[in-house]
Amino acid sequence: MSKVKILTKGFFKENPSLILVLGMCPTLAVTTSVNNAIGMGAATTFVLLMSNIIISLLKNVIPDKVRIPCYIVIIATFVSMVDLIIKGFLPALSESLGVFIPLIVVNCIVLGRAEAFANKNSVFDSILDGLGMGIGFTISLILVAAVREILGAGSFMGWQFIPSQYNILIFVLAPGAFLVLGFIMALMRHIINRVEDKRKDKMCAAK
Amino acid sequence: MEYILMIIGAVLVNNIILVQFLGICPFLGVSSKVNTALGMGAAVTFVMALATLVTSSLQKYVLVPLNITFLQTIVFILVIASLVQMVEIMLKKMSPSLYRALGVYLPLITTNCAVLGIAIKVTEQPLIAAHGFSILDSTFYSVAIAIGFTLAIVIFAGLREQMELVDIPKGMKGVPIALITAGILAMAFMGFSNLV
Amino acid sequence: MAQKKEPSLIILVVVLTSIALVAGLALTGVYALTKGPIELSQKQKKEKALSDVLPGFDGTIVDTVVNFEGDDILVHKAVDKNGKLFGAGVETFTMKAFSGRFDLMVGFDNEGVILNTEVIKASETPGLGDKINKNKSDFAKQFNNNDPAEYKLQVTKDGGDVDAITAATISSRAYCDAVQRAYNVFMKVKEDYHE
Amino acid sequence: MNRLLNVSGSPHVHSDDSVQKIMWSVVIALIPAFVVSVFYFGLPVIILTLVSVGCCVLFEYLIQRFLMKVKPTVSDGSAVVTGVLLAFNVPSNLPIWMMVVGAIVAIGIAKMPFGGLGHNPFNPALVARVFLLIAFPVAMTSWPVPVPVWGFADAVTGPTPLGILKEGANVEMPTYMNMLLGQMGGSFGEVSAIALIIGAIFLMIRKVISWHIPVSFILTVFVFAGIFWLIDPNQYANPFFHVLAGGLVLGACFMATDMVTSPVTPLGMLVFGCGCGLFTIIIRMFGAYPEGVSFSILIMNAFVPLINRMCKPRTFAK
Repeated sequence: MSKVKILTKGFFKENPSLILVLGMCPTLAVTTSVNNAIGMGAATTFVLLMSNIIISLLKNVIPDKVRIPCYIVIIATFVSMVDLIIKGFLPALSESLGVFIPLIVVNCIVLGRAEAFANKNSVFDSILDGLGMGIGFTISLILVAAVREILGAGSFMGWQFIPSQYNILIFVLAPGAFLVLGFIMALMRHIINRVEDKRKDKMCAAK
Repeated sequence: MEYILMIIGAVLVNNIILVQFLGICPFLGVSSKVNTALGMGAAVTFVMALATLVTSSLQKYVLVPLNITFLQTIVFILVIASLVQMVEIMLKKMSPSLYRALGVYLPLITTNCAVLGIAIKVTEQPLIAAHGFSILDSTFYSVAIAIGFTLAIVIFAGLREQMELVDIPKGMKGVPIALITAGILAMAFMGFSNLV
Repeated sequence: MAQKKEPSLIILVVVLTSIALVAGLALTGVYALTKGPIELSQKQKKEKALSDVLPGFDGTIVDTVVNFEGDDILVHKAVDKNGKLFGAGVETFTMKAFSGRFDLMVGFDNEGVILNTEVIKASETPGLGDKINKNKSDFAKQFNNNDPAEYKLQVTKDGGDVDAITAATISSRAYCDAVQRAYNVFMKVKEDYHE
Repeated sequence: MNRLLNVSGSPHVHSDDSVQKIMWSVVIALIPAFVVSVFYFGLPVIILTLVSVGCCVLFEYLIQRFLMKVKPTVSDGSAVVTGVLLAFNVPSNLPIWMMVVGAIVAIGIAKMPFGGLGHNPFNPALVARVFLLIAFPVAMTSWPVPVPVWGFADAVTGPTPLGILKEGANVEMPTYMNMLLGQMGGSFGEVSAIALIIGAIFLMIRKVISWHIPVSFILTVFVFAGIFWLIDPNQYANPFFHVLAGGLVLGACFMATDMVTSPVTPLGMLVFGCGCGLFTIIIRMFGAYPEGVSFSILIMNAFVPLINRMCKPRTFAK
């Protein structure tokens, strides 16, 4: 696999939340505004990147039998660091993300990349993989958040451009999260199906 | 009375899945059959009660007195992971029949953010204002929350079993339609808002 | 459990322990670095809320915890240079909010007149209940400069003097409940205060 | 006919003709209530109903034609019924664009993603109604005061009887006679209990609906409201009031009985009706929303697969 592909596969084709259906809880919970989505995405990307680096560095040291507890400790350490840093320097963000920052620990994306990629690959590849997956996750968070914030609060990144009597409140509430994510996922699948159909057609035509 | 209100609040008003967005992965993953959903619910209830009991005790008697609450996340997740392991081993020895029923779901619970999420949440503010932070309240609350989890996942499994039988449009099949169903369910549950 | 091919138990334990140790050390380091800013930001927030609800006060703040109906309520007594009670900022709460609970800071002058109110922590419904925040609507401002002895802390629908937020009666009622609690606590503190 | 409706699982009836017949019967049954609303609320009722029906039919056609790429089945009349029921569940002064949003939700979220008629687990009109209620709480709860046709309906807004109960407004309660005839605030299709009951009886005679759900639903509400009323008549309203107020009759007779989203066996229907009644009372008495009928039917819709599972006839040989 080329280096570029390792980086970019998480953006769309193996997008962790929209295609692989991982990390659903934050995707639903913190996407009430684009700012929250960016904050959550950045925090997760940082944890993903750091844990990927450390785990790929230690892949020959950690015995197979205790690898999962080791990964959990490593991931939890970085999560706690992010938590502390956000609490100290971005208190407003910490308040709006709440419990979902410590919950990055159990985000299947992070442990999943450790298991599936970082413990088999070189440090450099793991960096690319972690970055790519993190960015892909952030993109999907922003996508969901943008739809919800525009429809529900009439604003984008806090900038209000639709008067409040035209806001469809439900989109910033719990049911709206499920509905928006459901339709975005359906749309993604639709696009992928279309692309693959076209590729098949081309291949048939070439033959 | 306070405890009755707490149960209603945890099961219906602040349903962990439909309102708090915790434990979505098992909700989407293990909800295709009613029987498996029931098994998962039972396993989660068991582990959650145990985990909250241990973590809130640790919080009260270790983390807070030693002033090391910044280690909360790391301690809690380790406790939960090892608890799940222990429960699995003990069940295997002591009650093979229960193990057969719950065994497959146990490893999945470690990464169920509902368990860690609730363990952290109960330490944040007193559940019953006049009691302060109480281990008993926390454990009780976690059981109620787990019942809410079971309720949501079983209802959902029923709906999905029925949907198996019909033709869902291609792009909607699987997770998207599950999310839309969950959205409608969440709307219905909003009728319970401010019940307590 | 231990099988033949597995590395010995000692290695497992050593690796796990050392990783945990390093992790703990690293975390303690970060904690030491962020401890200052975290405390500072929390303190600033409290201080800002306190100075907002006690406009124009410069004197000493004396904190007391008052047990009111089973709940501990923090009262920041504002004492001026002559040792006279200027007023107080009361950290009150309500359990009747739409999302269960929210926390407020309410400032009173020494007569018990509400000077100002400030939301400390709330998670009311966006677009509806969150209008209790001053930057979202003028709802909270109507409390200012009213004496709860004459000003009935209930929404108009219940026969009180407070105009509720449209379609968010519950949040409005909860706000009244929290302010009322603060007032009761303040009156208790005022009675006990000896100069 | 009756047997066909009671025992078959979805898809219920295979011939288009029967679906059509059922749907048009429902539309006919709703005419008395419609006439009463026009009498009290005037022109807006006609406009909103037309918009709602038109949009539902249009969206169903567009989705089937261009997204699902199947032969449109709008002629079965189910979209018309959804449209009428949705319109009946909103205040008559609702802005038109919100009505359009409601139609999109009913067809685009609650019905077509599940595969269309017969496959949707939730009643589309109710999903849309609850969606609108959560999305536009202000617009959906400011009710015009009913004024007979020669007055100006949308000039004044006033609370519904349930709203008066919940919010404690200083307004006089309507008399039972007014509530029966329809002179009370409310969504425009729900105001007249008499007109709705006439429609329901017509449907029962035509064997489109059976008595189980409406009777068990209304009876449960009556009984529980009665128990609370006996405990403390000052705090809780009279059971007759609870039966006549709000959307109970409309919900029990026309929405809960939707055969796609209700249980198949008579026993299941009784359980379903009792559940609806119980949740209605709980939400009305203790919840944040004054009216619980639509929420409770949606919740029980979700329980239908489980009810069907419990109440299915036992197979003997195993």
